[in-house]
Order: sequence, then structure tokens, then C-alpha cells
Amino acid sequence: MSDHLLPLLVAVPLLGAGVVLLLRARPAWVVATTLALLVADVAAGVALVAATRGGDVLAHQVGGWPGGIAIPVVVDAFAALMLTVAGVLTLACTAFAVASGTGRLPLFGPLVLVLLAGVNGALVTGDLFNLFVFVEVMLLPSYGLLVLARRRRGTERSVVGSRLYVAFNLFVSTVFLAGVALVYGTAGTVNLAELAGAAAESSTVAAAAGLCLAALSMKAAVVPVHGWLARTYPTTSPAVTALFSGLHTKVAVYAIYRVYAVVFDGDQRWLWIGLVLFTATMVVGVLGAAGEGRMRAILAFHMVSQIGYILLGVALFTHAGLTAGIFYLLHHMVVKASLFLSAGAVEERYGTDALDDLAGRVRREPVLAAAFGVAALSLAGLPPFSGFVAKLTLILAAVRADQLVVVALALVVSLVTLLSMLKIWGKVFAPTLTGAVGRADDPGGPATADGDGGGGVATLTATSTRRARTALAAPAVALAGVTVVLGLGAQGLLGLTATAADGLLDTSGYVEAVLP
Amino acid sequence: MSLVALVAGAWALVAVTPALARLIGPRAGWVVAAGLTALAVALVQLRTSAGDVTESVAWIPAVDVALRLRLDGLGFLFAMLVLLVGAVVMVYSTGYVRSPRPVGFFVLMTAFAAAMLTLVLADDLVVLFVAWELTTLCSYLLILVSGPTAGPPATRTLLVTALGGLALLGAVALVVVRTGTTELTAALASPVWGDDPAFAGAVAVLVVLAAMTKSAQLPFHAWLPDAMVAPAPVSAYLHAAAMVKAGIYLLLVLAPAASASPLWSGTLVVVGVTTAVMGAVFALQRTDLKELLAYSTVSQLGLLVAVIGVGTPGALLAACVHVVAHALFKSAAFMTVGVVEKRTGTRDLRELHGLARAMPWTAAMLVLAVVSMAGVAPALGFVSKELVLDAFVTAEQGAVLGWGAVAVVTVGAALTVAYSLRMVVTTLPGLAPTPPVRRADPAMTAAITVTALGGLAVGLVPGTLDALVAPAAAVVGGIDVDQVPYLTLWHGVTPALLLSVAAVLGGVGLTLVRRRVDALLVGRRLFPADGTAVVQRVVDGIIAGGRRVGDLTRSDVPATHLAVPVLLVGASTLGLTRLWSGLPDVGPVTVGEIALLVGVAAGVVGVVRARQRLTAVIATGVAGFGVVLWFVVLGASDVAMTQLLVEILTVVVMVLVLRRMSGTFRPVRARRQVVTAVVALAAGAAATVATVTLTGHRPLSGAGEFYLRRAEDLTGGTNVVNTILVDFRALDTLGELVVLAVGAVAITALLDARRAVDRRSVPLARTPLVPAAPNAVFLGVLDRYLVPLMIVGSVLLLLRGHDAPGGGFIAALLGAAALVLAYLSAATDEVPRVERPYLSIAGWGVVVAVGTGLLGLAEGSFLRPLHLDVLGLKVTTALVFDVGVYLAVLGVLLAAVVRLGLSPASDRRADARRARTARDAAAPATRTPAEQSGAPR
Amino acid sequence: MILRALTLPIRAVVFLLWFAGQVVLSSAAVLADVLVSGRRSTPRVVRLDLADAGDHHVTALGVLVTLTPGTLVLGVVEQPGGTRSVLVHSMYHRDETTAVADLRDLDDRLVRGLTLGGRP
Amino acid sequence: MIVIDIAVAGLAVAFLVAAWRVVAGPTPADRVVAADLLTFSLIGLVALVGTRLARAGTFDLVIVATLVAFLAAVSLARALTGGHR
Amino acid sequence: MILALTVGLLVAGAVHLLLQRDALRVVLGFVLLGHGVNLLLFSAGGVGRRGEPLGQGPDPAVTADPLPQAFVLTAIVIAFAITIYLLVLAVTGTARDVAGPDDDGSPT
Amino acid sequence: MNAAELAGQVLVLLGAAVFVVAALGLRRFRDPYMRISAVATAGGLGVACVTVGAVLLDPSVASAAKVAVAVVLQLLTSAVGGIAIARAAVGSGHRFAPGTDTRALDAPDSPDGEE
Ligand code: NA
Ligand code: NA
Repeated sequence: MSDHLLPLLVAVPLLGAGVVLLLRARPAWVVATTLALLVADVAAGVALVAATRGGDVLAHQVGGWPGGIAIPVVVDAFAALMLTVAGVLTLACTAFAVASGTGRLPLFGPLVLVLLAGVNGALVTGDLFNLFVFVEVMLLPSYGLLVLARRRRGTERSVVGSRLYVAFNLFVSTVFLAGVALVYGTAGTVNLAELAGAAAESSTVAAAAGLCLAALSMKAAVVPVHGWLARTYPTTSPAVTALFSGLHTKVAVYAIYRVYAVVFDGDQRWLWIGLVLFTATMVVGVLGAAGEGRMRAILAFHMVSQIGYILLGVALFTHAGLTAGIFYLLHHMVVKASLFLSAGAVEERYGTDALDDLAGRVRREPVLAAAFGVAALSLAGLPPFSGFVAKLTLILAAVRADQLVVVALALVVSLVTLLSMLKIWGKVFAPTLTGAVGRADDPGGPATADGDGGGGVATLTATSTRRARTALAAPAVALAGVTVVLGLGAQGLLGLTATAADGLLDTSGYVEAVLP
Repeated sequence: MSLVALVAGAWALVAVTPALARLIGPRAGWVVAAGLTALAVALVQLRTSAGDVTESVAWIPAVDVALRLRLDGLGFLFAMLVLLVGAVVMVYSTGYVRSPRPVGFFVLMTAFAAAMLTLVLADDLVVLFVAWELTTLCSYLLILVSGPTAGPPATRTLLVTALGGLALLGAVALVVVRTGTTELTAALASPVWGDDPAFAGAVAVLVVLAAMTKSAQLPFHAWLPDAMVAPAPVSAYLHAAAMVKAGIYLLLVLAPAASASPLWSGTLVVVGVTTAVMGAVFALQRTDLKELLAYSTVSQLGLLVAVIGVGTPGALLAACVHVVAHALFKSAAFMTVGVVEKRTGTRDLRELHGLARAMPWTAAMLVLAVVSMAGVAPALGFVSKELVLDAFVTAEQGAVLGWGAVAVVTVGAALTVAYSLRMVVTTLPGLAPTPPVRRADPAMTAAITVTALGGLAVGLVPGTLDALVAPAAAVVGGIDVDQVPYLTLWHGVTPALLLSVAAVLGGVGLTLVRRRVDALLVGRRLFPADGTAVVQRVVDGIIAGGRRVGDLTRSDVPATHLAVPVLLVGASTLGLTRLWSGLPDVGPVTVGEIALLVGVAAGVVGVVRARQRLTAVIATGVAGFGVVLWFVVLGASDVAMTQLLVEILTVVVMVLVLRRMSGTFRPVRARRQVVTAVVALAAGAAATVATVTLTGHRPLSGAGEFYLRRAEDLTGGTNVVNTILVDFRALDTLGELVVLAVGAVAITALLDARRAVDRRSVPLARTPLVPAAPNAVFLGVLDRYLVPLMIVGSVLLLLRGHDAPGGGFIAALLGAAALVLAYLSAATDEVPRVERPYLSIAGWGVVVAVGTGLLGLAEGSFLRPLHLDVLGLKVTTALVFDVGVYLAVLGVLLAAVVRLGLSPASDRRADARRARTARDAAAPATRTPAEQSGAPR
Repeated sequence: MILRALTLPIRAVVFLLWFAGQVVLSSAAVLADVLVSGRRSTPRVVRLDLADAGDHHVTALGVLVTLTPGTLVLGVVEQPGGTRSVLVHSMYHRDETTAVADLRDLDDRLVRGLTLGGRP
Repeated sequence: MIVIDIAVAGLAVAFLVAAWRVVAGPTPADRVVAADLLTFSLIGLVALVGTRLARAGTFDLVIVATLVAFLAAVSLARALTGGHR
Repeated sequence: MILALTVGLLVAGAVHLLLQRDALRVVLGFVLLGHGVNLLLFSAGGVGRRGEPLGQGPDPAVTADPLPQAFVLTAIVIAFAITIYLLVLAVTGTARDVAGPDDDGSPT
Repeated sequence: MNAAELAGQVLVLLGAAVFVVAALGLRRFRDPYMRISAVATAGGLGVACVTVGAVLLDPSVASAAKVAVAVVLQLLTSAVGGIAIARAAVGSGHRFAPGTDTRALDAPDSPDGEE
């Protein structure tokens, strides 16, 4: 791929979004175009992974202006991996959304494509202010997706959740912008390559860039600023929750890795702050999850906990740590989306995600049960799934760095993770294995209408057909399959994440690509 | 056959089981049994062909993890147990399982066997751990699927064993990192063990912890009896060869290295001995045969753990032999109990009687198993117990611990005899049970017979076991096979024999006074806490604690979630004091600037103190106007103009919103006011400190200078800010216009999904001025001239933006103002001129902007502006790009005005319909329109 | 007609100058009031009938009245026959008659000064 | 230039008095009127400050302001009547 | 210095409003916060130079840094779009939660 | 100092004076209607004086043209804005100061208050 085509990662989805917005009167076309573009995006991601797996960094100055003036788009192994996995997730969630009905709403296509463009832009930009812009490009469609529902079917909860979500994200974006302003004020540039090592050399730049990192951490739901995520993620439709889980906080995490590696040059002096905060995130998130009683609320709190795990990689800032952290990040994106999607499939079918309402009702869903079980075990870090490799490598890295307290807490946290996954699995899915359990007289209709679990959730009559049920389950199953493949074939991905980690440890390749 | 193929074969067997079970039902057990037996045969061949076999297949080279397998004496012993006991249990299962398509059961049992096989053959620490966790999972699932009440026990089992798994993972991580390899043999051979006692100690403790959970040692024993809900074959396998033996295997395999730590031996002996005695006491308490057997396992495993702790060659041999003995008698016992339960419908000691008459062969086998369990000659159990006692007697553990341990073990042995006898003394004699017993199943009987008789046969000729156990003991003890003592039934009169006799006598004695013992023990809590309850309480505690953690953030009010980051960011500003380098050089303080500050302050104070919404909105405008003036002062005409337009248009939208809200804010409590005021002042101070410290201390940035010097030659534009927007940083602008366009989409999505609340109805004063139509005259006339003027101005601003204040945004905001004027000047809320397809406009905005950007690819880059000559006029595509910006701005503003300001026909119809239904339903008059628009109840 | 077209600029300027003078005069009253107490006014609402005045006429009058210190148009009332009146808030007229007369005078001058053919 | 400074001071007074009236009210109409005076003061201030500082875009800004400022006034007037035209 | 105080003032007001429960107050808080950050961006460019970056050959010694101006323009417009959305969101839902929960925190 | 500059200074000061008077009016008048009256005047005349004065202080053809447009616009829009506020104040029941003669508003032909 030629470097000058890199901006197409943003341009094509945006153009597609504009076109499908104009086509909105023909929903079938919208769906087809959207899916086609998502497939193309995944293909582009794979091509970029292939192009960067040797450690090469692709860069392009948008507009052809001189380096340092133009906004650069940069793709290295880390970015390419993120692009690919984000694309896969968007595709899976869109497929689920189409199956569940949300995706057939005329505005879903444009919104999801703009979201993808924003994600891609945020991943490839080499400019802090442009990062701010692309984060907004991600957020605006998210606001729309958050409330997306069939006519007059939006719920009160989704509106209230939206208010919190929008307010919080606007706040954090503003803080980030303030950080960018201060970086410009201290360093005189917002170009990441020009900023390379600046925060390690100058404590004023460090303070300014620290504000950026603080904002990104809030966006990533790092404790103590985690509550918003747990409150808002469960309020939307299951497809959108899954989509958000894979994209939003992960882009923030990616940016934290990138900024700390490039601007701070992995400065060892501040790592302790990360270790403390991220370990606390791990612990608080998992406890919160254990206390919840709804599938998506549990999963949302788990996200918080896992964010802590993922960020430990950057807080260790060793090769092993970064490799493990990036692996964990990618694995988590897949697994979390899979969990949200299988939970969502249940919710779409039964109209609620409250464990007590679902107990014993979800029978004869062996496929979903298996998908959820696999993903849940992977999340808890049990072998032979990708979560195990992620946990193992991370723990090895932490032991190597002599962070034994962190290791101990990480291990305990994974036990509690297992506990809360069992809470869901045991109550909702498990009895299906024998078929002997479960009340045969229960008609399996929608639970109390007051469940109000999220926007637009309702038992669709369409989902009762076998084909619709398959379509609903397929994305979760596919992603669960990915976690198995990534677990057994971890070497492939670990090799790539090691390359990505190389790029973070030694940023000279990044800098030279942008400022030749 | 290679080792890898062997293990792969086991997993292949797992893979075909589902189809088998579906096709031929429980008879699949025969196939699996045959498969396991075949694997055992292959294993024997491998073992005899050469010495230790080592193979490796790459898995995750990045962390040095490989599928390393190694067949040595210890692995062989355990592998044979796993495969052969597994085969027997499978045969038994063909008769036991009744379900026509027992897919789950057979898959899990086979997987259990495969996982155990992988575990005992693994020569890679990570693979070993993986297999360890797989056995955990299999046991969880096997228990879980066994019945409707299995959920909680299964969960407890998983949690306890997973805890051990985590300890093991910690140990593995430590070993891998410190020894630098994941290869088990190499890691165990590392000198680090001896050099670093802290490391060896940590690993020892973690490994012991792991083994304690897996092998149900006190205080982690509760899960094992808990798991009794599983069917008999599962229990038989779990107790005899699989699950619990994994812990013993782990201790044995790590013993050579971990025993370097003084903690190892002591811990194991204390834990093991305690567990052995307490387990036996618990067993003596039980009347449920399965539970009794479960506690028996606890006790026997305690004995094994203790003897491993003793660590002498004799002790390790004893451990190996006892593993075999226990596998045989415990599987036989469980399978027998399964038959008894199947055929009598109960497994309670107090209800069972006459088994000798009802099922003589089975009863005989039960006796054989019990004899072995009690350690009575000539069963294998006797041989192993002699060895164990001998190991304790000859241990060099110091007089107190050594003899103390001997005494306690002997007491344990006596108790073992007692509970063993208890299993038969009341159940065998007497009349046959009244309910007609079912027919015995030959397969089940065969399975029981093989294990029970096997224990007897091997006990009679223990030398047959030498080939199996001696190499294992040699591996564990780190000695040659030749140095391992031979097995014999009769050692002569040794202290061990005397102790054994004492134990038997004691056991018989206890049995004779069993009524009194029962009275003493049954139903009494001997342990401070019931293990199951403890686990459950921990789980409940975590959940309750978790709920409390969730409560901390259980609020949808943004304030709750914003307070923390505000405080954190504000507080961290304190750190800036260290970076203080004087005030920035920004020129002298002028009266004008102070006036600006006062103006902004007036607005800020106004909005903060406002009680009425209208006041707050206007006061915000005051601050905004102050900011506009700041922009003028700072030399930013474009920004000032944009801000002014945005300010005005925001007020317009705010008014559209205000009329759907109450007129005044709810009063806020004084305390809350004070707190927020303090936080706010701190935040403000922080912002000022940050501004002063981190800005204004450097010269003009390189980029800034570049733009000022080069913008005109490079772009042809003299409005430098605009050239940045549409040329140098057009990607930012593209993002920005997308934000606007999507704003329109988001508003639409929101108001499609859910109606806005209805307008507050304000009663109008009865005056002649009420009619709207005649009073629209002033705005109407203005509209006729101003709208065209605004559009012309807007186009001019668009065209000249590159060289003077203007550009797409400003132009579009003015264009939007024209639409707002059209909206405001109409006499009714239906304004066809405003009712534009805002989504399409926004869509076109994006398409035009991106399309223009793509043209740039012709010149080598996306968003590269092209300079074209159109009819002699120099045109840059940056202008077309700005048109895209223009459309996007229009889109979002139109969306807001149309969706909030106009009353579209569909809404009016819906309102009318709603009103009718409400009337028809004779709904109470208290129902407000707002409620009607609310969520469906 | 042609004559009127030719004289329009002159008439307009004359009218505007007159209006400027009116503004200055009325300002005096307002100034005198606000500098002292702001309580010296004699506020009233008066109705000025505009017969069949067109939209532009009504607007122009409204604008001029409002621009004049001390007077303010409150709105338009339309009679069933289609004739319109404006309601004017006046602060410094002695009584309703003077107020209406002043406003009528302004209206007449407006028509004379700014139209081609008298009342349109 | 001192003249401009004096005039700026005069307009600043008007601005601040208007700001005070926004808060003091007492009626909503008073606040809206005050808002109107605020925008007028702003236009005047832009003209004066822009001239004083020789800003190129001063009168462009003034034109734009005169074109749109009254939209705020009309809107706010609508706010008084709850949206009734 | 006065600009820095203005930034602080705007941020203080904004934070006070953001910590209220009422949706409109929160929106207004964001408006103020946006102002504060925009002025901060200006400050970051260095406000000692205040010449307009317009016309031919602006003198870098006295002309304002144009980059923060471009940033602020972008930021203003983005904030504008989000503010409008927040406003619409504030009146969507039920009349009860538009009014906002009680000060004592009784749930919506 | 030339005539234009002098005129400019006078106009600027005059305009500022108008604003001050309007501010005083806003401060002292007793009801919204009087205040609207004062403000609408200032909006038109004050802004006109100030802008014309400003352009005279730094004259150019382009600026003069812009100011001409701006003054016309301002006179129109400020007055119309004032009228809109006044009518809305009446419609929303804002009281007139005591002593105001409002009989003209009590017209018998007042129709029903619907849009
Ligand atoms: Na997320
Ligand atoms: Na007047």
C-alpha cells in the first residue's frame, strides 16, 4: 500500500457515511454498502499489518505539506493491529445490529461509518490536536448510536444515560484540549514526532502532556473516574454497547500507550503512578462487576477492571510489558465484544438482561452458551483461550519487573472475574447443557416490561425464527472463535505485538517516518 | 507412536466423543475405554523402548512456551493411572448412564482424561498449568451438569480450585522468570533453587497452596464433599485418578526443587497430618456413604501430602504406592456405592442393610475395597500404609515432630479403620432391602471387580508394582531406581507393623463402641467453620462489597462523575509550583484588559447566581461577549466573528429548548452551593496557575512562524488562519465538519427515538396584540430584505475567506442565521422555507468535502488543494471544500430548528390522536401531556 | 409622478434631518428624566390608526417611532375590515391627544418624505 | 485615541449596567431588554476597540453583528411568551 | 496575566455549573468551559504578539500565532455542535427528568 | 486634526453618551416598556453614532460602505427587535408602571389568545 493512500482509512468511511446518509430511504442499500465498506476496512487493516509486521512505519503528510506542518498519518504495527481489530469488531457488531434490528434503522449505517472513520483517524493521526478532532468524530456518532431506536421506542434510561455519557465525554474532551493547549504552550508543537522525548526532557512539557494523559485515562475509565462507563454502557442497545466496548475506551488506551511512549519516551519516573492507578482500576472494576445483577452492567464493570490490566503493560514499560499489554488490549477488544454480543443476543430474545429474570429461561441455546462460556473463561484468563496468554504474558512481565504486589492483585482479580462470570453463566446459560434443567412450562416470553435494560431492546418477533437466531448468535460465536484461535495460535499475534512493542520502546522509526 | 501423537490421540478421542455419544448413546463409553486402553498400551511401549522420552512442539516461542512432553517414571505412573482407571470408569459408565444422548458427560469425562494425561506428561511449566486449569474446568462442568442443584457447589468447587490455579500461575511465573526457562526439567535443575531461599520458599508456598486446593487439604477441603452431587462415575474418577491426584502429582514433580526450602517439608507434614486426622474424623461423622468416601479421600490425600513432605526415598516410594492403592480402592468404593444407590435408592448408612444378600458379589467387592482402604493385609492398602508408617518412623525430623507425627498418623490410621468398617458392618448383614432391587449391570460389576480385585492381587504380589512405582519414586527422590526399596507384603515385625496393628485394633475398638462414637460425632460441628459456608460467605462478601463499590458511582447525574476528575486535576496543579519560572511575558496589564475581565466576570457571576433559566442563558451570553472582545483584542477577527455568530445561534437554540423547561431552577441547598463554590474556586485557581506556568514562556513556535512567512506562497491565501483551516490542516476541518453533519444525524436519531417533552404552556394576556399574523409584519418586511442580504453576505464571506475574515464556517453560520430569521419571521410554527431536508444537506456536505479531498490524490495527497483555472478565474478546490463545511453547518442548525421549533404535520397528527385516545379512555384529568409522551408503562 | 421621483432624494433627506431633530428634541426629555429620577414620565399606550397602510409603511413607521426616544411600538392590531393600527407606548406626551397628534405628524411626514405617490 | 478610550469606558458602563439588569431583573422582560442593550454595547465596543487596535475585520464584524444580533432579541422575546409568535 | 485570570474565572464558573444537577446549568457550564479553554489556547500561542495574521507579509515579531486561532475556530465549531445536541438531549425524556432530580438526590 | 476626525470624535462621544443614557434608563425606569424604549433608541442611534464616528477616525471607502450598510441594518433591526420584545412583554402579562394609561390595550375586540 502506498503511503499516500493512508488517509483513505478515514476518507472512504466518511464518504461512505455521506453516501449512505443520502441513500437512507433505501435501507437495504445502506446495510449492504455499510457492510461492504467494513469488509474493505478489515482488508485494509490486514494489508497494513502485513506491511508493518517487519517493524516498518508508514507515514504520510496529509495535503503534501512539509513534515511538522502537515498533519501526519502514521501506521506502525501497533496502529495496524488496532485498525484491524477495530474493523473486525465493527463488522461483527454491525452484523449483530442488522440481525437484531437496530442495524436496519436508516441512520445506523451513517453513524457507524463515521464512528469507524473517527476510530481510524484517532489511531493513525500523528498530531495531538488532530487526535482531539478525531475523538470528537468518534463521539458524535456515538451520541447518535446511544439513543438509536425504532420510532418512539427509545427508553427513558437511554436518554438519561446519554446525558451522562455526553456530558462526561465533553468534559474529558475539553480537558484533553486544555492539555493539548498546554503542550503547545510549552513545546510549541502538537506534532507527536516533534514532541518525541519532550516530556522526558522538560518538566513543563511533562506537566502539559500529563494533563492529556489524565484526560485519556478518564476516557479509558481508569479509577477513580470509572463510574460513568459502568452507568452508561448498559443503557443503550446491546449492539451498540458491544461496539462501544470494543472501540471507545480502547482508542483512549491506545493513545495512552502512544503518548507515553513517544512524548514521555517511556520515562521511568512516573510509572509508579500508573501502577497504582491501574492496579486500583483492576480491583475496583472487578468488585463492581461482582456486585451487579444485570449482564451488561457486570460486563461494563469488567471492562473497567480489564482496562486496568491492559494499562499495566504501559505502566511496566518493558518490552515484555508492552508486548503483553498490547496483546491484552487486542484480546480484550474481541472477547468483550463477544460477551456483550452473546449477552445481547439473549437480551434481544428474552427482553431483559437481569439475571434474576433470566434464570432458567434461556434454555436450548447451547451455541450461545458455549460462545459466552468460552469468552467468559477467556476473560478470566483461563487456558487455552487468548485471555490466558494475555494474563500469562502480563504476569510474567510484571514478575520480571519485580512488581509482585501487582502480580498478586492481578491474580486475585482474575479469580473474582471468574466469580462474576460464573454468576452470569451459572444463572443464565449453564442449565442448558443438560437440558434436564429449566422449567419446561415457562413460555420464555418477554420478562417484565419494566426491565428497561436499554434502548430499543424488545423481543422482536423476527428473532424467533431459526435463521434470525443464528444471525443473532453468529457474531458472538465468530468472535469467541477468534479468542480460541488467538489462544492456541498466540504466537502469531504475540510476534506482531512484540513488533508493536519494539516500536514503542524505540520511537526513532516513528519519528523518522514523520520527520524524514 | 510419539508422545505428542499420544496426547493428540487423547484429545482426538475427545473430539469424536460428541458424535459417538449422539450415535450410540452410553455405549460410547466402550469406545472411549478402548481408546484409553489403547493409549495405555502405546504408553507402555514407549516406556519400554528407551529411557525417558522427551518431545517438543513449538507453541508460543515468544515466551518460550512449547508443547514439551516428557515421559519419565513419575509421568508414566500417573499416566497409567489416568488411562486405566479412566477406562474402567468409562466401562462402568456404560451401565450407569441412562440418558440416551449423554454428550456432555462423555465429552467432559474424556476431556478430563486427556487433560490429566497432558498434565502428567507435560515438561513445560505453562503447559502443565494449562492442563491443571483444564482439569479444574472439566471438574466444574462435570459437577455443574449433574443436576439442578449442582450450580452452587460447582461454583464453589471452581472458585476454590481456581484459587489454587492462580497460586500455581504465580509459582510458574516466578520459576519461569527466575530460572529463565519454561522447560520443567531444566527449571527444576536450575541452581537458583539452592541459591535463593526466598525464591524457593515463595514457590514452595505457592505450590503447596495450589496442591492444597486441588487435593482438598484443610482448610480448602470443603469443595470435595460439596462436589458429591456429581454422579458416581465422576466421583470415582475425580477421587481416584484425576482431579485430586493432580495436586499430589504437582507436589511430587516439584519436590526435588522445592524441597530446597525449609518451608516445604514442614508445611506439608503439618497440613497433611492435620488433614489426614480431621478428614478421618469427618468421615466417621457421615452417614451418607458418598460423603463418607469423600472425607476419606480428604484424609488419604492428607496422608499422601504428609508423606511427600517427609521426603525420604522411602517416603516418596510410600507416596507412589499409596497413590496406586488409593486409586484402586477409592474407585472401587465409589463405583460400588453408585451401584448400591442405583439399586436401593439410598446411600445412607442408617437405611442400608442386607446388601450381602441382595447383591453378594458387589458386597464382596465392597469388602475388598474397604479392607484395602483400612490398610488391612493382604490388600495393597496394607502395603502402602506400612510404607507410610515406616517413612514416618524413620524420618529425620527431630524427635518431637517425628514421633508426634507418627502418633498422629497412627491415630488417623485407627480412625480410617473405624470409618472403613463402619461402611460394612451395618450395611451388609440383615435382610435384603424391601424394594425389589434392580438387575445388576454386567459392565458396572466388571468395572468394580477389576479395581477391587486388582487391589487385592497387587497387594498379594506387590513386586508386580515395582516396575511402575520404583522409577517414579526414583524421579521424585532424585536417586537411581536401584536405590529404591523393593515392595513386599511382609517386612517382618517392624515398628510400622506394630503401629499398624495398633491402628487396626483401635479402629475395631471404635467400631465396637460405634453408637457412643456416633453420639459423640454425628451432627456435631468439629471445625470452627463449615468449609462450604466459609467459601459461600467469602463469595457473598465479595458480592456485597462489590455492590457497595458500585454504589459509589451509582448515579446518572453528571456532577457525581465530574467532581472526582475536577478535584484530581485541580489538586495535581499543586505540583506546578515546582515548575514556577516567573510570570510570562505578555505585556503590561492594561485597564482595557481589566475591563474585559470584569465583563466576563459579570457574566460568570450572573450565570452562577441565576435563579431563572432565562437569566442564566443571557448571563452566559454576557461572558461570551466578553470573550468575543478578547478575541478582537488578541488579533483574531475570524475567531471573534465565529464566536459571535455561534453565541447568537446558540441563544436561538437555547430559547427553543427553554420553552420546554420550567422557568426557574430548582433551589439548591446551601451546603451544596458552598461545596461546589469551593471546588470551583480551586479549579479556577488551578487553571490560572497552569496558564501562567505553562504558557507564554517561549518565542513564536516554528509552525506559527512557518505559517506567517510561507502561507501566501504556498496557498495563495493571505488570511493565514483560513489557510491553516482549509489547506495546511484541512484534516482537522474535515473532522470538524463531520462533527457538525453527524450532529444533525444524532439530533434526528434522538428525536426519532424519543419525543422532546412538550412545551410549557404559558397563558397569554388577553390583549389585542395576541394575534400573530398582523404582528408578523415588521419581521416579515425585514425578512424580505435581510434574508437575501444575509445569503449574499454569506456567499461573499465564503468566497473571500482565503484572503480576509470569512470562510466556510462563518459563511455558513450567517447562512444559518438567514434560515433562523426565516423561521422567526413566520406567522406560524409551520415554516415551509425552513423545512429543508437537513440530513441530505449534511450528507452532501460530507460528500462534497471528502470528494474534494479525494481530488487531491491526483496531486499526490488527500486534501491537497488543487488550483484550477476556470474561465480565467483562479479557483482553489479549498473553496469547494468550504462549501462542504457550509452544508454541514446548515445541516445541524436546521435539524435543531426543524425538530425543536417547527411542529411537523406528523407530530400534530400524533398529538391529536393521542389527545383523542386519552379522552376516549376517560383517563384521569391529572395526566399531563408530558407524561403521555413518556415511556410506555 | 416624475417630479415626485426626482424630488424623492431631497424629500427623504429633509425628512431624515427633521427626524434627527425630533430625536434630539425627544432625547432632551428622556435625558432630563433619567438624569434626575426616571420617574417624571407620564406613560400611556395610544392607538394610531393606519387605515390601509401597506406592510412597508407600517414597518417604517414602527421603526421610526421606536427609534424616537420616549416612544415605542408595542404591536399591530388588525380590525376585522383589514385596517391596521399600531399601539404605541409613549412616555413624555402630556396626554393622549398630543401623543396621537405627534405620531400622526410623523406618519404624514413619513408618507410625504419617503413615498412616490402619497399613501400607498 | 483618548476619545475612543472615553467612549469605550462609556460603552463598558452600559455593558455592565445591562449585565447587572440581566441578573437583577426583576421581570423576564427586563432581562431580555438588558440582553438587547448588551448586544448593542458589544457592537459599539467592537467598532471602537477594532478601530483603536486597527483591526482589519472590524466593520465586517460590525455588519455581521447588526445582521444577526437582533435574532437573539427576537428569540429571547419568544422566550417570554413560551414560544408564542 | 489578566488573560490567565479570565481563564481561571471561566473555569471556576464552569466547574460550579458542571457540579449542579440541572441539565441546563450543565450545558451552560460547558459553554463557559469552552470559552476558558479557547482563551487558554490563545495563551498557549503567546499573547505578547497581537497583530492580525492577515494580509501580505505579516511580521512574525508582532503578529499573533495563527495556529491557536485555527485550533480555537475548530474547537468553537465542534463545541457548538455538541452544545446543540446537549440542549436537545436536555429536553428529551420525560418532563420529570427534564426538571432534574431533587437536590436531595432522589432519583430520576 | 481634520474635520472628519473631529466629527468622528464628536460622534463617538455622542454615541457613548447615548449608551450611557440608555444604561441610566435601564437602571432608573420603572417598567420594562420604558426600558425597552430607552434601549431600542440607544441600539439604533448609539450604535450608528459610534460606528460612523469610528470609521471617521480611520476612514476608508470600504469601511465607509460597510458602516453605511451596518447603520441602516442596525436602525432597522434594533427597532424591530425592540418591538418584538415589547409585544412579547405585553403578551406575557408584564405590568405597566403604575399610572400608565393602558386603556388602548383593553380593546373590546380582543380575540382569543391562540396562535
Ligand atoms: Na469502550
Ligand atoms: Na424609543
